[in-house]
Amino acid sequence: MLFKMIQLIINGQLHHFDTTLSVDQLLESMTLMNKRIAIERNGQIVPRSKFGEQTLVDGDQLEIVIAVGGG
Amino acid sequence: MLFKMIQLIINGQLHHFDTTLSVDQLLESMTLMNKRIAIERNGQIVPRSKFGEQTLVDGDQLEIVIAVGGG
Amino acid sequence: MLFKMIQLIINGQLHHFDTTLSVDQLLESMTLMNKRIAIERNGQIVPRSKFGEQTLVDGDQLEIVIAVGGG
Amino acid sequence: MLFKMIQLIINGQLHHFDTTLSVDQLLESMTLMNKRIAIERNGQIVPRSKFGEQTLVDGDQLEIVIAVGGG
Amino acid sequence: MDTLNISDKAYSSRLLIGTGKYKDLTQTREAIDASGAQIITIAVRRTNIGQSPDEPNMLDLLPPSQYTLLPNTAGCFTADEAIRTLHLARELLDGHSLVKLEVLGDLKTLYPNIVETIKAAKILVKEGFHLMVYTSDDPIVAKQLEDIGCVAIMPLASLIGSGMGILNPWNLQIIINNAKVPVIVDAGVGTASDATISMELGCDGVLMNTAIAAAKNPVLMASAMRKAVRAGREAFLAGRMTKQPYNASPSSPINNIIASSKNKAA
Amino acid sequence: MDTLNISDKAYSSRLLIGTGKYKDLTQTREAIDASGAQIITIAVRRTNIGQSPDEPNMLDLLPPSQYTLLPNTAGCFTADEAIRTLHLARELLDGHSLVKLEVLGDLKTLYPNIVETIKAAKILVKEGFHLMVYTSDDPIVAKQLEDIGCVAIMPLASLIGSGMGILNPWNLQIIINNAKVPVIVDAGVGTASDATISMELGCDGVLMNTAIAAAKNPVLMASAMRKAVRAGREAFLAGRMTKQPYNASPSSPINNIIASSKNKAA
Amino acid sequence: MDTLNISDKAYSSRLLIGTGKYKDLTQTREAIDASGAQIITIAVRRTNIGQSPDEPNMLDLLPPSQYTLLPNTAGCFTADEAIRTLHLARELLDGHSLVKLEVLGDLKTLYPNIVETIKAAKILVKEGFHLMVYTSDDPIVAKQLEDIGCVAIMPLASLIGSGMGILNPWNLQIIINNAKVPVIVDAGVGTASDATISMELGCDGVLMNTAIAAAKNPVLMASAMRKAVRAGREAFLAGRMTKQPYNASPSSPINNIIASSKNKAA
Amino acid sequence: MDTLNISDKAYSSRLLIGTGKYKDLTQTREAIDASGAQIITIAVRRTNIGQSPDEPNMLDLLPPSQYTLLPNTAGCFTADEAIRTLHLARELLDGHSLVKLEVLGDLKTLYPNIVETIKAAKILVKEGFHLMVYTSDDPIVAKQLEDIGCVAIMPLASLIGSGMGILNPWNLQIIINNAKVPVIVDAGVGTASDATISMELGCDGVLMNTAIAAAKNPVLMASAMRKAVRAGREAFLAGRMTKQPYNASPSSPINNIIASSKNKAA
Repeated sequence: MLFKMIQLIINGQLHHFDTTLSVDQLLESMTLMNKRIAIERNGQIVPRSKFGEQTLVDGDQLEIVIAVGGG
Repeated sequence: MLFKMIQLIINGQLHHFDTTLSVDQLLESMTLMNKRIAIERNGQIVPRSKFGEQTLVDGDQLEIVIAVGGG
Repeated sequence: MLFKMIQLIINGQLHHFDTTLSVDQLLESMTLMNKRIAIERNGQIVPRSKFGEQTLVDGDQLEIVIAVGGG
Repeated sequence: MLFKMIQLIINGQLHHFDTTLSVDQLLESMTLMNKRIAIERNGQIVPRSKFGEQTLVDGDQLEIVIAVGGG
Repeated sequence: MDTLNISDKAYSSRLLIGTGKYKDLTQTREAIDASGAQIITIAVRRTNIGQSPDEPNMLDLLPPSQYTLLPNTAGCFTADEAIRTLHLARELLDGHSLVKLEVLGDLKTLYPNIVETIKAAKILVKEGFHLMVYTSDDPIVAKQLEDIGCVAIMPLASLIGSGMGILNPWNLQIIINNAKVPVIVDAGVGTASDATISMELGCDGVLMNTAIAAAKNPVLMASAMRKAVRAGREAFLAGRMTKQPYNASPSSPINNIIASSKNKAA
Repeated sequence: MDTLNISDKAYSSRLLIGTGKYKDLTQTREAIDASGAQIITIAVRRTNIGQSPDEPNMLDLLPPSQYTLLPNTAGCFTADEAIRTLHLARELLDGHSLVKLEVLGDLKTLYPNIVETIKAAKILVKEGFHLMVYTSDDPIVAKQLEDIGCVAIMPLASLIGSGMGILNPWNLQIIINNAKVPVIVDAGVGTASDATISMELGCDGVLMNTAIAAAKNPVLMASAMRKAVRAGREAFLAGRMTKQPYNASPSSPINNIIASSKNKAA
Repeated sequence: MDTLNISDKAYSSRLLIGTGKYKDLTQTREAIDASGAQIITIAVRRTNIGQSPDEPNMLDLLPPSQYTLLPNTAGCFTADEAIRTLHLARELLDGHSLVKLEVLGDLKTLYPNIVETIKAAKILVKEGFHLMVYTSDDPIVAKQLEDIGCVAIMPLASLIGSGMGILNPWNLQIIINNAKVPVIVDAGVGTASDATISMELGCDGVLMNTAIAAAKNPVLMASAMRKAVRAGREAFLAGRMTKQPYNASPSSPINNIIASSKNKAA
Repeated sequence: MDTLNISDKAYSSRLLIGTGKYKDLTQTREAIDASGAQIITIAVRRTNIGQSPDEPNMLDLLPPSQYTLLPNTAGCFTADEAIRTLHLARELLDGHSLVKLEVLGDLKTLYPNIVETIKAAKILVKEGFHLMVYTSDDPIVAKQLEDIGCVAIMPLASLIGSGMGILNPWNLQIIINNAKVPVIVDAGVGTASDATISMELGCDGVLMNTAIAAAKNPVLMASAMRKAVRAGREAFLAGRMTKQPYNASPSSPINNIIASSKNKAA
């Protein structure tokens, strides 16, 4: 079968993956699993409950955020 | 012929005239002829040059203004 | 024997007494005995210990003071 | 005859003169003649009219002042 | 020469005044003369039907040859009212396009309604009006109004007619530093020193009405304001000394003082 | 005519200036001209022995016919020093009796030493001097100095040469209200508006030196101060409007505005 | 009991603090404890990809059981950015709807962009957010934001992080008098007295960050702020004495003083 | 521990209060309790001859075991009156030597008469009194009174009972910087923030009476003042942030913000 590679823009940076993957798998690969984060995919929030289902496709733009100190 | 009376709202007040009249004739009747005024008719400015032409019709709303002291 | 009357100026007011008297006796007469007061006689402090000894003479000027609220 | 030298303290500085001299002569020697100055000698003002008469003696303390810019 | 330039016209006077609240037109005239103002604001109001036809007219007092009239939109609380009022003003003044835009927020404070002011400004600039715009001391809004194309930014010093002077000189300073068009303090000046301070901050001019008209002697106050604005402008151009909160600096020489123990020691 | 009267002499100018800290006598001269000042302060200092005999002299700059010279006691920290300095000044100026008394507390602040100032004033008044006295803004001391016979009370606005302006206008107001002799703000003025504010409070005059001499352009600042003092005086005489902290007051009529829902409701 | 009520929740503390600029999370924790604050602001930022997975997390520091977290939109310059940021914040905090909306005008002043703030507020309120909104001291805008449905109006005292205190207490007073929702001073507080003054004006609370975090001793300053806010609140409730600019009022009886000529006369 | 030390005695409270103007002794008692004050001023007055012998006595209210009484010379206008009053006070309090010296200039302002105050201070110090002296904000006089041997310098913030707060913080700062004995603001405080500001300037304590007694709710104001003084002291010790008049400083990180054109550009 044909090999397929995808590109994702995560927090403004280009990342390559040699296969499609779910949000869960992405977080796993980024060691962000079970961290207190929130994700926006192409301008839409990805509910935590959907991390397993949603499969990321080539060209997806993601914002992955955490809480930091601020006033 | 049939007698026709019209109503005009001038500066917010209702006025009756027993005949249609031009802006010029109105100003004449109000002794405002050649005074430094400006007129708005139904939300539109009536250029001074048109005072003779424009005939006022029943229900017209007029604002007739002058310059006064202000800061 | 000859009758002798004395005058004392107490807190700016003239008072008459039909006999010489000690500071103690004066305070007694003024129901100020054992009150927390201080006395100046003709510009000099009268120590509490001397109340019994000192005899007031005609023309003495006395200031009798207490503590009051103040800032 | 015996040679006589005098010392004057002028504006806080010690000056030697090999002879007694008048205020006039002192100013002459300091090229202050006819300048707009005022003189204090041992704490006393020396009127301009007395510049010729007064002879300075050993140990005299002089203040010679002018007007300067000030606020 | 140091002039205030608005819409390609140069003015030697940096004091702009209003014509409201005076005892009569004679006092208005005398106050204008004493102030030396060249830009004079007027209001536009309904003619009173049946009023004496020969009542004196504000415009007769102010020949365009001598003064630049600045019709305002005082009393307007919406963009629409302000726009219609300025259409009438332009017609009244034969096509005159330099106007003062003010859209108010409420009757109690007469504080500007920024949202409606911006809305009106966008439309009026497109229609070719040259807007001198009354605004708050919000530096971001001031810049937005400049970007829209207003020819002068006129932030308040304090509430209209309050005479409280400049309540927030820091915001005013930011506005002045950011602006490429003239910044004119409008509203709140109460006495001469308020005008002087405004000019010292670097304002290009000061617009006032009540401070003069409500003084016990309006004509003398007008004269005071004329001098106050010039004094402030000259002080700004001269460049003030720096402040030294806790250290004095003698104006007279500290040396060559006649003998004494104390100051020697010093 | 509105004049400042000191020791039976009337002055049209209410701005008094010092002659210290200028680049040279030419600049001093130009600043004096631009200021319009008629009363000019000078200091008395030891002549530098051996100095060039033809160095320009401050007195040549200021013909008594044109100016009233006001020798000061700047740099004196005791009554004795001040008294001796004024004896020399009087001799230097051919019996001139109008002088500025200042006795300082320390070199860092140049704040007046009130105890020594009062001591010197009592002696000097007896000797026939007409004292314009530099003092703090203590209203009781100001009254005591007036009672001693000083011809003018000159409270500081802030530290000499600090340019901080009027730090305590309330005390100054009390002094002005109590005084029967002229009250002249001396020291602390930093820019034109400080002078205007002083006059608006009701001061009879303002004395300054550093604010002019230390400006980037001293001559222009001198001109600004001249106008600022006049502006403040006129504003004081005109009688300012009353302040309204929280209520605006429209300058334009609030009735007869063209139709609209909003402001009808208002 | 006197509480600050926001979105149907009552808080005993009227001091709200931010968590930025501290040396570390330990100092943040100690400052929060010393301040007694119950509402704590946080920011939302991109996770740094590849950062150590076990770096301490701000949320672990602040158990929702103990604190009300207030995510902000600091750094957003458009309504769109602010809205997206708050969507992420709500998700991050499991549906939490109480947030701080701030849309800034420029990086130099961080002054609010009122037009974008109003635009964002209208949308976010519709989406069910409870907005505590950072705004200018414009009283008309404050009222508009309240009418849109914001649960708290948070006008600046002065520029964010400037520590300049309350530059325009008059505008703040108008906002307080008009508001039916809590008014909380946000930004500009520099020291304890600034917080006290805010509360004395009638504010319902004070939000600060830099004043504490940038103090030499942040934890001690946090303690000072806690007391300062309470002192100001109590003073407001107690009702201060009226000011008497020029007339003293003795605290001790003026009669029955021991004999003397002077005060008898008085 | 941070204490106020006067005449070898340490006090944990830096708030000193007077006992005049209260509704009754009960309210006086409650206000003292709420304030936490340890040093309490009282006045000395002629007993009213023929007054009810069992009227409550101020001294019974204030057990020396619990409070340090500070008899004052309020109402005295000459050194002689003040000295005689303190002789009586010392006798009244069984040899107590810590007293408050105040010699007033006039009844309208109650401003101190510095000349008489210095005269009295020299005599009383020689007689062994420990003087806490009420004075003006004249830094030279403050130093002179310290050199005479006063144990605390108590400059006014503004006129007694005026509630105007600190009119000249600059002078106060100079006094604080120069003093080696405690500096306590006495007179003029009107509300909590005035006390906080005084302490932030570096004062060692604050003495007040009218601000508490003339509040609508004196006991609550006393509680506010207790917190205000502590808040100001802690803020002073914590070391406030530096002011940045025109440049904001973000409290939240300015990087790692979610994507947007605008703030990237910024």
